[in-house]
Amino acid sequence: MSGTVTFVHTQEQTLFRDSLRRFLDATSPTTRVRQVMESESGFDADLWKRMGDELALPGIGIAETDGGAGFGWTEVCIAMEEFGRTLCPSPFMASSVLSMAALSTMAPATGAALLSSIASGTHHCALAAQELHGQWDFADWQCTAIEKDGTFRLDGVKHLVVDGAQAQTLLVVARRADQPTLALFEVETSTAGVDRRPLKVIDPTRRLAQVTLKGAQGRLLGTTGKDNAGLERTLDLASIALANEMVGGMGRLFADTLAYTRLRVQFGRNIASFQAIKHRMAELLIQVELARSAAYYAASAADAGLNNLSYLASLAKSLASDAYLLAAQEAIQLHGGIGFTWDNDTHLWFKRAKSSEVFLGTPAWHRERMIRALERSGANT
Amino acid sequence: MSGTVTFVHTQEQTLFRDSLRRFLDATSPTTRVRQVMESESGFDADLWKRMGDELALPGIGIAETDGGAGFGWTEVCIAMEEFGRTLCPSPFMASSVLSMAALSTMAPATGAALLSSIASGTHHCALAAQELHGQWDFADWQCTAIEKDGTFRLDGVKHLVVDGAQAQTLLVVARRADQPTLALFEVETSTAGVDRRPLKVIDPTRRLAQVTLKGAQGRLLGTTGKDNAGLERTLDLASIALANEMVGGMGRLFADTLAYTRLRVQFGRNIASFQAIKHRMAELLIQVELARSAAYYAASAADAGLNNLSYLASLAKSLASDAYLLAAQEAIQLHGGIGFTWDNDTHLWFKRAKSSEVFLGTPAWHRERMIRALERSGANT
Amino acid sequence: MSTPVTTPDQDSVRQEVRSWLEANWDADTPLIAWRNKLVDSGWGMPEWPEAWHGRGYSAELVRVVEQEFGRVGAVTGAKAGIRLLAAATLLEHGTDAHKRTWLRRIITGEDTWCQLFSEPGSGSDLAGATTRADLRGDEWIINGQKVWTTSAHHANWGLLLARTDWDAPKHKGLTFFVINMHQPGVVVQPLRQMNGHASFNQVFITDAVVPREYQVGQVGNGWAVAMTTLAHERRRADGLRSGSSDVDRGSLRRGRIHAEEDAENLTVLAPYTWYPQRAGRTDLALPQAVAGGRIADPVVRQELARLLAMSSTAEWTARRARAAQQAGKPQGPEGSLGKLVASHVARQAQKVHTLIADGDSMLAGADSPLQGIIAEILLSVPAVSIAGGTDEIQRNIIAERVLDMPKEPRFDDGPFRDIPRN
Amino acid sequence: MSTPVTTPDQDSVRQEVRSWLEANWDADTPLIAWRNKLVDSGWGMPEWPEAWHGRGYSAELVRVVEQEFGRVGAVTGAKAGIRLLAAATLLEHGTDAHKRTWLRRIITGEDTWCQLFSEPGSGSDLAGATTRADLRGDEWIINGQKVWTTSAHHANWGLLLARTDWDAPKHKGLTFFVINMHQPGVVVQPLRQMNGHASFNQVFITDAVVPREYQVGQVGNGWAVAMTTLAHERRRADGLRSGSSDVDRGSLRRGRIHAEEDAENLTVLAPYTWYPQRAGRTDLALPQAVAGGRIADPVVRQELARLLAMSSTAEWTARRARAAQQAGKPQGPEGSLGKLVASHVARQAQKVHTLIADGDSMLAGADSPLQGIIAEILLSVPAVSIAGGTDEIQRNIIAERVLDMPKEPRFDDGPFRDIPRN
Repeated sequence: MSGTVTFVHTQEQTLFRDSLRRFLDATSPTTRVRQVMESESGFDADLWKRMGDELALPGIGIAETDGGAGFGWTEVCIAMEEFGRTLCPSPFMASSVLSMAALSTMAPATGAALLSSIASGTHHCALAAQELHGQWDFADWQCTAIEKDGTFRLDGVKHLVVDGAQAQTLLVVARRADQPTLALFEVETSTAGVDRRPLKVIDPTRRLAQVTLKGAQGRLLGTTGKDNAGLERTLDLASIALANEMVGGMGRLFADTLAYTRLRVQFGRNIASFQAIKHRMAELLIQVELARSAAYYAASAADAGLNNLSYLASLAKSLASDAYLLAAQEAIQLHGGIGFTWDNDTHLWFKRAKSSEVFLGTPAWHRERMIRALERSGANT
Repeated sequence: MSGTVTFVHTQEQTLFRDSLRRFLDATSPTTRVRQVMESESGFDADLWKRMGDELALPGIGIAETDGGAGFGWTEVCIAMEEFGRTLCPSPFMASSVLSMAALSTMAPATGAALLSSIASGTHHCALAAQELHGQWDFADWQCTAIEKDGTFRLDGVKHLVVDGAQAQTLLVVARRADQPTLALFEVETSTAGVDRRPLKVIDPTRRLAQVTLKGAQGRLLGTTGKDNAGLERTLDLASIALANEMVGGMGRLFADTLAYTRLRVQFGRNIASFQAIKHRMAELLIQVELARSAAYYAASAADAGLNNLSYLASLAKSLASDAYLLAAQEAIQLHGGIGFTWDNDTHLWFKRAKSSEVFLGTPAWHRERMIRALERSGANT
Repeated sequence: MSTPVTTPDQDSVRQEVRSWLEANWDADTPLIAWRNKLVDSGWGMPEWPEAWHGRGYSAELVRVVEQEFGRVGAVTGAKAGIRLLAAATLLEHGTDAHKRTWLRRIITGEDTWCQLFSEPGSGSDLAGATTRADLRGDEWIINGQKVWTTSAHHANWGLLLARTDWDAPKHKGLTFFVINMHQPGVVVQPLRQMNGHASFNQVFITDAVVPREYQVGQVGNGWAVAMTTLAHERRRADGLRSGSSDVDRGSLRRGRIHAEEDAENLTVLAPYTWYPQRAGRTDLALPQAVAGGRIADPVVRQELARLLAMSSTAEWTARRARAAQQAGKPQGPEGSLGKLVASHVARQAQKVHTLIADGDSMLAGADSPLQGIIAEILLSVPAVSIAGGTDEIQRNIIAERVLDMPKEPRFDDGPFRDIPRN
Repeated sequence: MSTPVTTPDQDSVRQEVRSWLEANWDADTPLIAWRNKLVDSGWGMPEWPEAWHGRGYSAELVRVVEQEFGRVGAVTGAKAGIRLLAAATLLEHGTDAHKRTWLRRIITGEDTWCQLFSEPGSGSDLAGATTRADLRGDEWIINGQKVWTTSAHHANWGLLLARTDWDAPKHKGLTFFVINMHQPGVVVQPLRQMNGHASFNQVFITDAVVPREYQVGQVGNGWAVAMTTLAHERRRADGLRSGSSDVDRGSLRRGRIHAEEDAENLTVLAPYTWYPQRAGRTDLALPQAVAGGRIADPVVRQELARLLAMSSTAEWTARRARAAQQAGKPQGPEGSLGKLVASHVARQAQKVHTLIADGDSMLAGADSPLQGIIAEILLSVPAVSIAGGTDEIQRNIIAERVLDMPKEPRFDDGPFRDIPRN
């Protein structure tokens, strides 16, 4: 490891969180989230522009030399936590997390222009990596890139592409006939041979699409390197960011549910006074706080450059998945019937929890990845 | 399937249970169990003789033509449940369940003499099947039987042999050089080349030994048949009997713990009045009753001759393992500090629960076996 | 009317119903006409008393009748929806006038019913109802709000629980009524759920009128009457859970009367289409795991085995309870666990379906496995541990009634108007 | 006495202790003689007040002193056992006479102590103690039974909580004493546990005598004093859990004084040898899984990953709490979860060890993996969720103090003699 992990946010980081929270509370109450999630684009372009102008959010984690704010992954994760808390739909996950992570790890030089266009907030990118069935199991990915007089032609189907239908540029992971490892390509969504089909989703605050490439022209940005290290790190950074987003969501669910149990009266008493409910809230608090510790630690570890990042990222993602689902189930259960209705906000987070549980890999898949990482690092010998 | 499964015990079966329960309550209070479990033999020979004379227990499941009482596996399981309830140490598991099951499935004819000697209650048999590491994974078993001028010489190490040190006769599963499937051999413990080492156990009410065979002479009793069907069925019957024994233990733990929560006063009230404890007892009751349903169903299925017995046996064993351990953990927890002391009886059942959890295969191993059975039966096509 | 039967045996009943069907069953009779025949003959609800369109038959004899009807595909009395809960309540607590007014049209299916018990402020605590009924002359004037009311949008009549005495303790101040749903004071609004369905309604009641003769049972005795309705509801739910199908949909359904019946069911059964998904659809787990190849994943195999074990034993536990009851054995605990076990099964099923669908668990509608069935499971299971009595209430019931553990200290005795409430 | 230090910086302290050790440390000094030197110099307990054998140092400065002692392998003041809880209690609530009588010999290790709080009838409910103290002339006469008393068999002194007023409410009728354990009225019996160890004792007290001047704090104020003892006990337990080792056992331990110290520890630390097994020994899981090849089993991998995740995050959560505290941030919930999380970790660890040991989980002693360590884990983990405050009590504390949820209704106020008890 190079740097060291910290266990408390700096003054600056806390101020950043506070200002972002104020901004999102003011601009994205659930009444607004419900409007946006039913809109065609699925996000509020004006609001996204304001996030750029007022908070430099789109490039928060992008180097200043590339036009970004030059902050670390910890700051990206603080932003994710706040997005998760409010469910404010935005291009942040697709552009500033997934695409940014892929570019900075696999195409730091050739991707500079894209990075600065992302930082500017004017350009919407989407990472088209995983394919039908299975998730980030690189070996199974079939999409091919054939070089022909200087340019590449891509063929294949990319699945569960976040903002795939909204983005202007796709970052496509494809296989070159002559190369052992995978490579990253830039594909303009406007070019021929790119078919984008929006997918129906259980969580309308996160849009997905299926992208079919038929001889679509692409520009080679870079390769993932030995053992697909570039893709592994992209997955690590994305999983850590997602884990922090989930922590934001489960924290919000926990607070709202606790408040409701204090309010709701049955049998002449607040349901918060029932010991069975008190004990469950205590157990839930534990799961939430352990997941938070994992998410924060992994974010700090990314900035500190710890060499077991895959282990930590999968640890954080698997814990967050289980804790978020538990929090969402308990939230509905303790709200009772009202918690199952459309007009009550609880289901908005439940759907995000269910969707995030499997996004980038199920908890079981990440637990298996934890052990693989341990074995690679030789911790077992 | 030939017969049909029943969901309620007959009048006769209920009377049998009641009389056995009265007998065991009178003869095996825990004060007595504690004496016997610290004795050298580990069981009460006189009591075992009485069980034969007064209840015909040793041969309860053995055909009348072989000198047994000729009852079904359901009656064997009723007996096991009552043994599990009282923890009365006896040769029943080794002789009347494991050995009886092995003989009746793999050596119905050649084993007749042994079966009747078991039924008489005078003869103590032990099944020496599994070996070091892993459990009933037949493929890994190494013990060999070499035929030489008419007799067989056995070599190998058998592990976790119930009553291996007490039995007069060992039923050894071994591999014949010239045969694809395994075979069952009778080995007198008095013969040369048989080394029996008693193992230190966490549950002193169930004795185990490691048996090392060095050219020990054995008599061929039979083979396990195609796909080791005989061993599979032996494991099925043994697992079902064990599951019922575990149900007896968890039922007793549940009742004793419930009674204690009604008795114990803290903060000026019975701890049974705390809602958190009420809800946990309700959840525990569910696990106990589901395990009971599985154990009873599997026992009846064995008598009815259902063809998916392996599936049902592993289902019952895996559920019983998890429910018994939970019941034992909750029993200690709700007893508080006193439940962790030697003089309190709770740990006697905890140790039986812990030991039974892995005996004949861990719950996870049996869940995997359930699915394998489904796949074999083609339920998946 | 058929000649009164004292205690016939199964064979004679089989003979009688068989010959009656031969003489009367015609798949081209109009539905209502046929059902009126059933009412008059007592074959529509043979378990009902002879005095009220039935034959006072035991469960076994009723099964015989159902078998014979099923054998020839004969249409039975209307049974879907909550009409039978209404009938059971009226048979036990209603006056002869009540029975004359409502029972026949319940069997013929001309009337549909709904149950107005739950309120926004009283979910688990049904007896905390605050909908008020005030006597004005010979009419009760009803004001309040009810919720979770299945079929309210098409029901002719509602079973209403309302408060008539605010100074009595909460269980003593309630009265039970039958309310005509088709009147200006009753406004029904669909209640949309998180899974997109709107199978329940909210009912806003403003100065609605219930004639005094539609009061069921004594003033202040409404809780006891409601208990009858709920007991029958529970019994039916247990029956449905343990697989005994509600109505037999055999073959031989070619007549125009069957078309009429299907149309009827389309309306009456519509609110229940997602219930199987709410229960987790264990039946789909193995086929889906095999179809997608996920059966090869050891974790899927473990969780699938857990699910199959849980759901099989849930069923066997219910059958143990029934078998013990039929054998006249003392009632064990196994009979009271079904509702809570069903929640465990459903949650495990949604876990397994998520593991199997993997990333596609994010998808809904046509993009979700099985054209959205899987997504509907994932978004419906949370309701199973709430509807019809939350898991928390079930645990209280098991602990207090089955295990005889001390009751919760009460904070809601004394005059109702003084009890804290939302 | 060393010259009083006002607020020295770390360097000056490092200098001072270093030169003092150079001048005084000799590994051949007899243990007690050396420790008396530590008492006189204030280097034995630098965190204690200057007036009482200390230097009033902050935690950082104390760490500096410990580092320097560790660097040269110098023996520190006696710290093992519960002596430091006794000292902390006396420093806060004791009279000067008390401090003169007991503090020095606590540091030198000449006296050992035990804690007489728990009783058979009051486990979770410590304030329900029924051991009675009756004043007779200038002596308190003690009668009752205590349990779970570590080190009672060799302790010279006991911290005693006894009831002096049976008409006062339960928390108001207790008084705190120091009792001489070496007297006829005090009989100590070892208490055997299910894992075979006997690391606790029962203490039977019959007409034992406590001189009036050994009363600590006011009559009826015993609960407040006991709270101090328990607070320090909790703090130490948290410290131990989050890995900050108690005493530094470095190298350079070749002198005869070290032999003396080791002998001392042998007695004092004996009751604690199984505590690591009680906590689950997460550290052994991965090595054992690899050694036995069980790491190849996908189920083992899943459960092992769960365990590692749980135990790492437990540690990180404790460090978040400390870091926030050091940064002067408002106390979050993360500081109060350690005890309960430790139970989860231990249970998951025993699950994983069982999966890894497979059939050999049935074995004990020399036949069990790692010469019985695994068996000891399986038979000791059940104690972790009971000792030092059950999980149930922890959940109450978290819900009521951290989440500010309503307290349990009380059934034990009013005069103690009227409260139901075992």
